[in-house]
Amino acid sequence: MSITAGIDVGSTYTKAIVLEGDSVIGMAMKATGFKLTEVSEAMFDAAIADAGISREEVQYTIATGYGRHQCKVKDLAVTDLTAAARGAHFFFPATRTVLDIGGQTMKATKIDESARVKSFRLNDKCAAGTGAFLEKTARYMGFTTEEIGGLMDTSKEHVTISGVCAVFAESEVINHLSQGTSPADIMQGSADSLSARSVQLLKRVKAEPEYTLIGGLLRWPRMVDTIAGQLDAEVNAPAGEMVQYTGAVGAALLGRIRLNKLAEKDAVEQTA
Amino acid sequence: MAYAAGVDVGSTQTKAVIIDEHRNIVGRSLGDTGANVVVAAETAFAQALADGAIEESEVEYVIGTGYGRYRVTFGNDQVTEISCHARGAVQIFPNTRTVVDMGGQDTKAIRVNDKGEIEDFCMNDKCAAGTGRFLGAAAAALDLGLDNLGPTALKATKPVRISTTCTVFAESEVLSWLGKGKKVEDILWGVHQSIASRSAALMRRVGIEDEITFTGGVTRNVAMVKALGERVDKKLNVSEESHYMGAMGAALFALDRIFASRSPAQAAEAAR
Amino acid sequence: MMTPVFNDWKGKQLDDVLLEVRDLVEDPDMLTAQRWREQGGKVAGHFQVYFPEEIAHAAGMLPFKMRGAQLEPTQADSRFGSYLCSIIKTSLELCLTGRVELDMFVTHPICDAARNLAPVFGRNFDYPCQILYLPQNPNSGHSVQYLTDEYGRLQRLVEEVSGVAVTADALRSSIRVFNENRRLLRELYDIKRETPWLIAAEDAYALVASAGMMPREEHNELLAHVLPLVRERDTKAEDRIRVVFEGGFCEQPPLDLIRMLGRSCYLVDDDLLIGLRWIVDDVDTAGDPLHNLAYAYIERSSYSPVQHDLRKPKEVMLEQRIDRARADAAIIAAAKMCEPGLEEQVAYVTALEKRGLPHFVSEFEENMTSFAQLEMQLDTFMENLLFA
Amino acid sequence: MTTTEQTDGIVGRGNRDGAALFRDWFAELNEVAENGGRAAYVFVMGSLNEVLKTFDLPVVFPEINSLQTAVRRVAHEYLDVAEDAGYSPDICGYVKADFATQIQDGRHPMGRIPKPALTVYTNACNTYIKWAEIWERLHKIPLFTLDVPGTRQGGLITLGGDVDFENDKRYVKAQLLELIELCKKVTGKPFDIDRLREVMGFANTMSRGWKRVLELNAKTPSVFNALTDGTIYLGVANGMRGTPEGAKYFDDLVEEMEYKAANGIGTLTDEKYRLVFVGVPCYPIFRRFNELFTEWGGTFVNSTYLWFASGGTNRGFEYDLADPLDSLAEGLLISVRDAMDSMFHQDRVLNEVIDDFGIDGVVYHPIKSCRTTSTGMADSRRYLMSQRDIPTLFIESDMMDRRVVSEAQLKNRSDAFFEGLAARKAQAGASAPS
Repeated sequence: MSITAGIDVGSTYTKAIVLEGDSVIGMAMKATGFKLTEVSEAMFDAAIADAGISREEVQYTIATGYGRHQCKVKDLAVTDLTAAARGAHFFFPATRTVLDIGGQTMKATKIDESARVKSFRLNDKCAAGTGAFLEKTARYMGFTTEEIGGLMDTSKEHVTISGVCAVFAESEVINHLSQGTSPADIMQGSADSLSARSVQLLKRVKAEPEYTLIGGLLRWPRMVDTIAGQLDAEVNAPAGEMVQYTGAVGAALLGRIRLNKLAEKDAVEQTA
Repeated sequence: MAYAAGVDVGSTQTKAVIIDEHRNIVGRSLGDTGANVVVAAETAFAQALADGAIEESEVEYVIGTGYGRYRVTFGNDQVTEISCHARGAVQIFPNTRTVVDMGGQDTKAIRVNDKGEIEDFCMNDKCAAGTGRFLGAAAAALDLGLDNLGPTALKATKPVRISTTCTVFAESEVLSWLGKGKKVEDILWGVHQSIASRSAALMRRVGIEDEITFTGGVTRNVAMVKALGERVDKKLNVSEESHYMGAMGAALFALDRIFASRSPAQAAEAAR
Repeated sequence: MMTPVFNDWKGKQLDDVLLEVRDLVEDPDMLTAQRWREQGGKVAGHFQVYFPEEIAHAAGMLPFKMRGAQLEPTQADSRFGSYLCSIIKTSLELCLTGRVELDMFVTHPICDAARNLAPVFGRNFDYPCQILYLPQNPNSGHSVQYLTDEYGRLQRLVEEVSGVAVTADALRSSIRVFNENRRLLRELYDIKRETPWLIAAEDAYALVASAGMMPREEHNELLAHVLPLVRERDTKAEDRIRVVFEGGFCEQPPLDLIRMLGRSCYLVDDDLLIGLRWIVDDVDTAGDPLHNLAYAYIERSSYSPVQHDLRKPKEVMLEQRIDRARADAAIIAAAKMCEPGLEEQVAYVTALEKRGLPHFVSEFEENMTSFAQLEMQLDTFMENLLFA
Repeated sequence: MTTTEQTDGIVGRGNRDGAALFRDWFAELNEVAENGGRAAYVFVMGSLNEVLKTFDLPVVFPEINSLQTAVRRVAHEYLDVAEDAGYSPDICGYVKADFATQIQDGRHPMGRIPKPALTVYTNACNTYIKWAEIWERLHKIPLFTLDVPGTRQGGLITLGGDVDFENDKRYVKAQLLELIELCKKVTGKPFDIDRLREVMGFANTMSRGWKRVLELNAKTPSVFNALTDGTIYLGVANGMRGTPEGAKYFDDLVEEMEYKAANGIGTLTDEKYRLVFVGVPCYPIFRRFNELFTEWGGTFVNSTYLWFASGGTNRGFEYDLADPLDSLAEGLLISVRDAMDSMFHQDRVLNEVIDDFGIDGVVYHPIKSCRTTSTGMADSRRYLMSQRDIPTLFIESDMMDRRVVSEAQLKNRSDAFFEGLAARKAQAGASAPS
């Protein structure tokens, strides 16, 4: 069975996956930092170690994410969108729309039945529509990124955070805090605001079901529920950590396709 | 001896200053604003009192300023930080005609006349692009202390051009330049120039006249002072008290109120 | 007789000629206008999109296209608010910083931001700063007559500024020079459409843009030299997708962005600097030249989101452009804060979706330095088209 | 001072009657829509109501519909619908709110809006053209651009008899005749020049009245608030233009304002600062926005909005009914040009207003939605301040989009502005001879 790897060098985290056939046999994740070449190689090695195999056993490696070109251990680079489409299709084969919310971008992609990208739309305005918006809000209230999910879970009342500018939103947060609003409700308010933006992006690509949500921000179930509620539709999200690894999984899957193509080519050449 | 106090509740930090009737600073404090604005203001005031070993009852008038000025619940009145920065700057540099203050979420340019009255002012409206916050984000991205930013930037030889306007994305822009192999100092100087350029545009909007006084915590950053000075082609006044300029201005206004409530003879006597 | 303002390319190899042209176009110091003035020449600055340059040319002035520049508009920023495109700021910056010195400035009622430039320039400079009211009702039976009259008014202004009386014959001979230029530019676009591997996207762009910076006789000479050499090139055609870029009618994307696009695909047609190619055929030289120019503007012209003509629904025109270039895909871009460009995107997308033509929608800014987002979108495009 | 009882009935009549006329107008439109009828779509700058009323076409002002969604605090719902369809957050909010109304079958907080039968617009705002193109695509209706060439250069205002003016007028008149042909085709009705005369007569009364109302606000205290009350009067000036109801309304309004002026009845108990407003108001927090000024004793006594959004009636131009078509062309040229000038060259007019109205400060309000009114504002302000010693306030927000309206920011700036005004007043008081 073929062994391929996918490395997703994202703006916040770098994720690596090793696939044997359709099974994930190794994975690793770490904050990206600014040494993209080093971190991508380190995660590659960590995932291999996790799989208990050697570098030589990996037959094809595809890098994706914003740092994909800096990754030196790859055979090929593909964009986040192409990789995410494959990954989402792998987990939920009926996926027609992928929403990927990461630390710095938000992407809505429409795909066809064979996971090819048909159209897409990115949020490129400013940080107001990205994960950074939630992180800023959390950090400002003295919470870490990891605590965001727990906070949202305890929210009881609805508050509105308009948030055109992530920095300006802080003064809104001060306002709410000093009026006695709980940090949980503010956190959920920010999530609502972000979620509204994501739903708008989905509408802009004229999204169709099934919807699959991926990306670091979706690791909190409440975030998935918030978007599903605003979209008023059923949504998929890969279970557990896989929601963050979807791009890497997609890259590894694409690696297998490439490997098969090369094998066919070899076979043709040998018979010729 | 009566005392007057000013409490400046900014978006990131809260400052308090207590002055005597001769306008000397006798107590001061500085702390993070944090989640509870009312408490931040109270704490700052209490610490300034402690710093000057002054009893609260000795302080005759308190003015709140900054974004949280209406939350200085123990204050007698509120004045905007725009008026306060101008007042403080003119007190320390009497020939000041243009004041530029770089704060957490806004940059203010203020033109004052020879009597120290505000003739015109402008602030960034749309988003926090180009404010002091940009520096904080860059520092975080480079894992440098705020104090090291300036000296490092001054070592630049080939500055890069930073075109990102979103403060939150400053981080990723900085990282991507690092990824392209640019030197930290060259990137940092680019960041400083980008902020200086935006601040200079605001200053030009109100009109740049001799002398210019630069206020706010960012003034401790030598590179920022240099970049802004170069951009407007003028030398900038920077006071040791820059950080406290808003609170100082508020305290001065408070002192005016104390004098105004007394007979003219008393006031003249006290002011001597 | 004035000496040429752009000699740097003469006697050089094709690649070096193109390098010189790219340098000229990217340089915010706008050296050709400076050289023209140093010889005592007068400069008529005209803002995007279209301007009847023949009229200024016939008075011996240099019609200079104001298309912004890649510079930080530190001074101009203080004259404008937040929600505005970049080109209006950098165009003003060029003049405020003395990089470009004009003798007159003309803008057009193409959009709400651009026509405000006449009063803004007027408050900042002493020379005449005007709006040339190109008709927005080209479907009126009176519009050609109106435009002829308006051109007559422009001619009087040009005469006043230049001190040269413009004769009908002078105007006719200017029209001939510009007809030749239009012919050469059409030839350049034929090359882009038919044999795109022969010329890099950024080189083709720079060749067009340089037209707005020098006397047209000089530009004709440049193109007449370059085009045959380009045709003779021995470059291999690659397996790349053919793309039309739409959205560059006013503010211009940086040359680096065009280079980036051209590296991954063939940019077979576009609306970049459409004003220089606005008139799609020769302008008649017999008869009243002002009338002929007005007639050509209305009857023999291209399209853009800022000119309204009931006979030219923009999405239909785009589809024609795509068909003519046999394009596989389209990039629908708009400059940030460009109201007409952004509004048109919806109609473009609807039309392209209907015919199933791959496309993506994007925004650009002349000052942008990072193209990672755009590159990612383009690559996704390619990956999904080529690998299927 | 008169007592409240005596002033009852006349004081505040303009606001009451204006609101009633507005309700009636929308009720009428609702009825047209419910019956499947169609209307002419027009804009405030050069509405051409004179021609359309001659053909008895119901008239819809999409600008007014859109601003109503903001005042009624539902604009964001409409903006969302349009942005979902692909319209950018950065474009005109009026366009987006109307687009949303169109694709939701005319649903509007004031009743149903009928679909267009045709649309007529000038180039006074270029976005009008892009807007009309949207309807052309949605409804496949005829568009008519009435192209009105504006002032070519600051200070170069041409008048009748001037060769350039006459060229422009010929163009406008030729287009008017083409518009009349189009109206004949769309309505199937003949053109009745006497009916046109009648409509133009009513329009004359309204222009005369509006000019007088504006002049009367030079009195201290000011007789109406140019930001709040003025917007109601504007609605009538536009919606009822060329109608007997509109003419009566303005006759009454003049009476009310004359009465208030004669009796010293102002809008604030203590009018401390007289301000002039430049731009389009902040509708998403309309009342609060006004309070930012009134709570400091500031009132708006004039506004460029009342000029450019009044269909040019601020100039008081009166048509010559002996030669209606020629005079209509001239009036359009003059009034639309004046509307454009009040945005492009406002510094010239503001100079006069500052003197005539005893202005203490100028408030500039550039907005995200409108580049027509906002592009030149920063420069024009700069220029005015280089000529005059007058405090100004420059605040950016929007007329529709509450996402870019930050009340805390606005208050911070308006407070600082008044602190400056107060200091200046104190200084002036101290240095005045006692």
